[in-house]
Amino acid sequence: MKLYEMEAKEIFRSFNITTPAGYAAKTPEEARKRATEIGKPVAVKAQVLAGKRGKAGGIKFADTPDQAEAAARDILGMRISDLPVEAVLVEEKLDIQQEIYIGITVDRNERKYVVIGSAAGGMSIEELAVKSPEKIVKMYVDPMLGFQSYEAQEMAVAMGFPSKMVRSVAGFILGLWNVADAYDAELTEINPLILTKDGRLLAADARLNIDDSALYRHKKLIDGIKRKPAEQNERERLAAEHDMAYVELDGNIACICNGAGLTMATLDAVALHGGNASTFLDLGGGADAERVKKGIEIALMYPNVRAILVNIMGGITRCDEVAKGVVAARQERGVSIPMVIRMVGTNEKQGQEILSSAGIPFLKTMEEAAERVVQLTKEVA
Amino acid sequence: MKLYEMEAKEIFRSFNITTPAGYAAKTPEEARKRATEIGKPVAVKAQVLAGKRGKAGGIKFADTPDQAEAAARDILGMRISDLPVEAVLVEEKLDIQQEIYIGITVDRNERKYVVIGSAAGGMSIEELAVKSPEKIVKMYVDPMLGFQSYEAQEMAVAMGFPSKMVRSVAGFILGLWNVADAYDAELTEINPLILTKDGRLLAADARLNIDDSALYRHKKLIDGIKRKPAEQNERERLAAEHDMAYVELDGNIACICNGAGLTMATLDAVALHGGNASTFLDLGGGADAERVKKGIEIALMYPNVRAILVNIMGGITRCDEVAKGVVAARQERGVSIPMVIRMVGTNEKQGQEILSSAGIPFLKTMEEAAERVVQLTKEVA
Amino acid sequence: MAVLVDKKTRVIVQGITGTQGTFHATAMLDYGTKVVAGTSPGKGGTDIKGIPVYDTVKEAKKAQDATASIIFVPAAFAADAALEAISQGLNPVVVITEHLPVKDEIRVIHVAFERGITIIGPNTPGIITPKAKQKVGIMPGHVFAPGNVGLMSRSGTLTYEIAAGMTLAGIGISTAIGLGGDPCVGLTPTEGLKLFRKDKETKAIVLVGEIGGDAEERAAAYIKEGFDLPVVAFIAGRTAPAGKRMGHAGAIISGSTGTAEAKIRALEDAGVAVAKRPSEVPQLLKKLM
Amino acid sequence: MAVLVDKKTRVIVQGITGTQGTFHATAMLDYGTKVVAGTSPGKGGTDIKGIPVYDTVKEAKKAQDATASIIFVPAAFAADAALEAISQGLNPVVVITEHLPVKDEIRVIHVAFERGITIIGPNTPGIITPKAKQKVGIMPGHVFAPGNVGLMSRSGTLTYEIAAGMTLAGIGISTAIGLGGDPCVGLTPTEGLKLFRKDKETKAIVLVGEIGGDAEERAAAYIKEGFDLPVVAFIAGRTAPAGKRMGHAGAIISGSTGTAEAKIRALEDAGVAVAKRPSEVPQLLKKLM
Repeated sequence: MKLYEMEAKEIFRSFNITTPAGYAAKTPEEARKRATEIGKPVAVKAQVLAGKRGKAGGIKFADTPDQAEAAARDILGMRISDLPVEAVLVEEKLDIQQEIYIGITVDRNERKYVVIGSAAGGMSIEELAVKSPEKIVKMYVDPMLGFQSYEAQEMAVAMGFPSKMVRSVAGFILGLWNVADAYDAELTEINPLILTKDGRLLAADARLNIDDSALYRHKKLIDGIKRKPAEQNERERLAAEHDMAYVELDGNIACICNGAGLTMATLDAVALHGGNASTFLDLGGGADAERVKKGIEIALMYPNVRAILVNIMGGITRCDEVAKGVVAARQERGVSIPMVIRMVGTNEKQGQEILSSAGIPFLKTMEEAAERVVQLTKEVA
Repeated sequence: MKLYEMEAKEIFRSFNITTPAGYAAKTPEEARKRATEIGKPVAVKAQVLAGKRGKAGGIKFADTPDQAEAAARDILGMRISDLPVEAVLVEEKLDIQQEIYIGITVDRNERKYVVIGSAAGGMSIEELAVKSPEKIVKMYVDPMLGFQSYEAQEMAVAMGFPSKMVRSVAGFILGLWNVADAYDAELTEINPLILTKDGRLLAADARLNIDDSALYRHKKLIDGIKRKPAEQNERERLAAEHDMAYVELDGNIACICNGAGLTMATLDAVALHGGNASTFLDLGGGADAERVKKGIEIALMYPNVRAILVNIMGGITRCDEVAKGVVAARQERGVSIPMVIRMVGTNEKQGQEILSSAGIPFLKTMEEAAERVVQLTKEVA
Repeated sequence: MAVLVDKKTRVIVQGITGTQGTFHATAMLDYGTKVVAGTSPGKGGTDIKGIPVYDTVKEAKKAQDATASIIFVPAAFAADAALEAISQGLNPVVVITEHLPVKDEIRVIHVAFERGITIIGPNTPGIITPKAKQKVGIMPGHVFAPGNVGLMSRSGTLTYEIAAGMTLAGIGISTAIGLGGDPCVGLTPTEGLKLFRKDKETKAIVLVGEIGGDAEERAAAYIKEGFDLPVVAFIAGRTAPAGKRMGHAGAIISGSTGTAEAKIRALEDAGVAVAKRPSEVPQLLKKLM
Repeated sequence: MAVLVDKKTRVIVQGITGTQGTFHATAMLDYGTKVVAGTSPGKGGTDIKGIPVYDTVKEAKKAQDATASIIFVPAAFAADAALEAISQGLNPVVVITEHLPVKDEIRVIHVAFERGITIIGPNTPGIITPKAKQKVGIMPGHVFAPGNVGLMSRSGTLTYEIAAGMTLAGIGISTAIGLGGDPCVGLTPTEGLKLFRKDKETKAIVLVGEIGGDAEERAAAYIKEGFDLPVVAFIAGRTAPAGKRMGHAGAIISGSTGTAEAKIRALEDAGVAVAKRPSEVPQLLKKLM
């Protein structure tokens, strides 16, 4: 679950991480009011769960409340990375002397949290890794002990800060670790951490992505921020509700399979045959007819879909149940687009019979199935 | 810092430890009201930071609100272990099938927390250790990992509970560990944990002593319960305020020294010579004249005191400062009881001169000093 | 021989009284696995299809001399279950449960590592050694034929797909290990290669990877250093977009890291034969063996 | 020889810029201790009486080749400081600070133990080896004469009292160790005995104990197993009441455990000569040596 900058900053502040004076606003008028309260030049920042909002015009500066209102009016109408901007953060504009990066994420290979810092911040860590890799400092977190205050100080030293800044920079690093630890962060960043010309340090941006698997431990937070865990469209929401993995893509063939790896491989097979998938839909293990039907229904809600490929490797999942689900979806919903079914494994024969008597084509290998569905899509188009 | 049962129970409940329905009351009328609200036979329990309150008559049962009021009237007038009872807890009376002990403390030798349980509770762990040591189960807590749910289950099994009770008993054990861990407990107990005749488990009593050195981490709690950290008399409070270790004893000689070990040894030396100490007062390291004077003043506030023995091993503490403090105390406060001073070490000579010119006797060994002060006390008496 | 699981393996099923636990305990028994005990706190003294159930792993291990564990308990309790298995020295510990918080995974994997215990998973179909007729997992056993190829995979059904293809082509498996679909798992492909290298029965390796992380790149680097068995790989997710989680928590391209292209390039550079489609795997194996 | 601290010891003073840190760093230097560096985050690059100050122990150790640490930072930060010293492999780590939360002590002591590092304290006056003119502590150095008696004590000034008495009687000390007045300390009397046993210079032991816990009883049990040096003990708190904390956090009789009587009985039973008063210690030593 990704948090909005304004939500993350509220948490950061509760861990003694200083942020610029600022308030969220949902209307241009409110933005004006907030700017008046701050009484200084402000930044008006789109609250949206997407990177690069600056480049997309989602951050504007305003010297007066009038300007802030105008900026908010512009930004509140935007869509950034196809997401609507429903709020802005009106914040004191900072006089920047230095931009610093600090972030914490999980290192898969070490299987540890890793704290990353660079005295040259203001760009993404990926850009940093390309532009000035020598300036990036990494420290792994002991899985038993956590990250200590002294380690944060060592990190500040390694990042090249002078003695007089060691404690203050370390304070931000340790605060960020405390956030990560308390909130099961998958990723949390202060980028940039700003050193102002008058010598203050402030977290100018805030990113906090909570591990979805750990959300059950953070009910209070989720209740507190009063919104759904993620930015999802209706189809995504429905799939999540049914505990199916669902991703929308640019093509027109919906791939409905059991197992994430198989679904990915099916997408790849479609591409190898010149097609393009519209949908990654993993039914998970042991899907019954009802679930298969629901999966097809969700896939069909996406207007891009021109054909459906069901690819099932039967193990716990029984082919007869899959066949029943397919037939039910087709009959009840009157599916008019082409469907290709490939199923092998448990109760394969029974499944095949059900499909045959409903007149639905059935194939034995995923390559044949992929080829066929691509062909059918082209015929339809 | 010891918490009252009612305070500890509030914390326990926030960790999902079930307690009997109950409310604190500060007046007999309030106790009646609370008993009425509970609407069942109740126990009225003295809230006092002392063990054995049951034997002292601090727990009474009441079938009706009338009886509860009367019981509260009795108890609220009591002193238990010389501590006044200022509140009672009015609580649902339980129908007891079994009394269980669970407690967590620090094992000095292992330097770990230790979880202790016994299916035969209702008496102190010391009594248990004597009466049925074979029924006591101990598990050490991994200093890095903490105590796990499965360990609580293993403990419930080891305590002899049947399968169907393993989860519920383990739940209390784990809850208690969570309390201990969250609140830096020096000692926390549920004794007894009661299994009622109708099969419910409830924490009938609650003990939580927080490590004094860790109180700074629990400001919220301390602010919340709105009282001073401990039951202290005026002298104890004053000594604590000045960061001196102060303990009152049964005798009549106040021993004022620097260092806890030295002070204890001084008490022992007084006893070896047939005297009895009234006061353990450790000035700590590096006391100056002002501090020495303050220590003497605090000691003199205790009416039992008939003589004062100051025993200083000068290191960082300078004998001249001690001498100045003694002289100042004597002059400003007009101390009329005998004082014996023993000082050696840093600036011994200068100190001796100051005492001599003030006419205060001065000795070089602690045995001589102890003998002398005992002698003087007897002369006075 | 084979790795991790063999005829001597005696398995405890943690969470045996749940739907999944009961179903797969039975399936494992049917396949031939020595499922010697189950645990379910509060259900000690009962049995599931003749398998005795205990309240704790401690009791189960003591009574039944178990050596390994498979975990089916819900995500919120899975880390505790794994620590319980580790505390009793069971090895390997196979964590079938998915959606474990990564913080829990880190802790469990670290503790296991310190005590020399192999964690398989979380979010894994488990391990199977067909020749010994032992599976500690949820895979359909009949798909896997005994043989000399060590199979490692980050996914479940895709593994069955490939194993089925191998079986059809007459190629058998020494041991198949589901590494798990999470970002942090107990056994990495590199560590798996090290295990297989020590196994005399294994003559070739199939590595089924997918997008996300750089575990395959690291395995490639290890292979390049002089791994002496032929390796065939398949990488799922060539067409997956960046920034989207493709079903597995671990299957996500972050920025420019974790792409299928990078993995394929690294593997090919290390002399690994990379299949374009699952069905190519048996053909490539035949060429190399 | 001697134990823990000798001529090769090179000390970092953590918290050197505080009042206590500065005072005792100077006192140690004056005594002869090789105080090679101090730390104080934010004060790196300055110096205290010529001792260079660094932001971190890492830098200090690297620059000055330090081997040991003494900690004067406030209680709330002392555990972090100790972990920092441990992370750099400094040994011993002497924690002067008192009032550390016991939870922190447990953690620090455990981590040190895992890495083979000796923690002295917390709430200790430190260690002194008079012959080498090295003290890593806050004790008045002149009270301790060089010699062959290993001294261990749970208290500070009482140690000075006894050491002064020994010096007056012409008995010197190999190393004196302040074990610390807290319930949980890094070095127990038994562990201390083991250290001294390996030291050729130490010919007898003085153990200064006090009420609370059963560390002395355990030491007695260890001695009884066949400790081969003569031991003299003094136990403070014979007249202390139960349930009252006598100055030290560790000095409390809980129920019936931790009494001076029990300790004296156990020690005498192990053949230890127990002094009734501090001044008896030198007499008893002379008898035994």
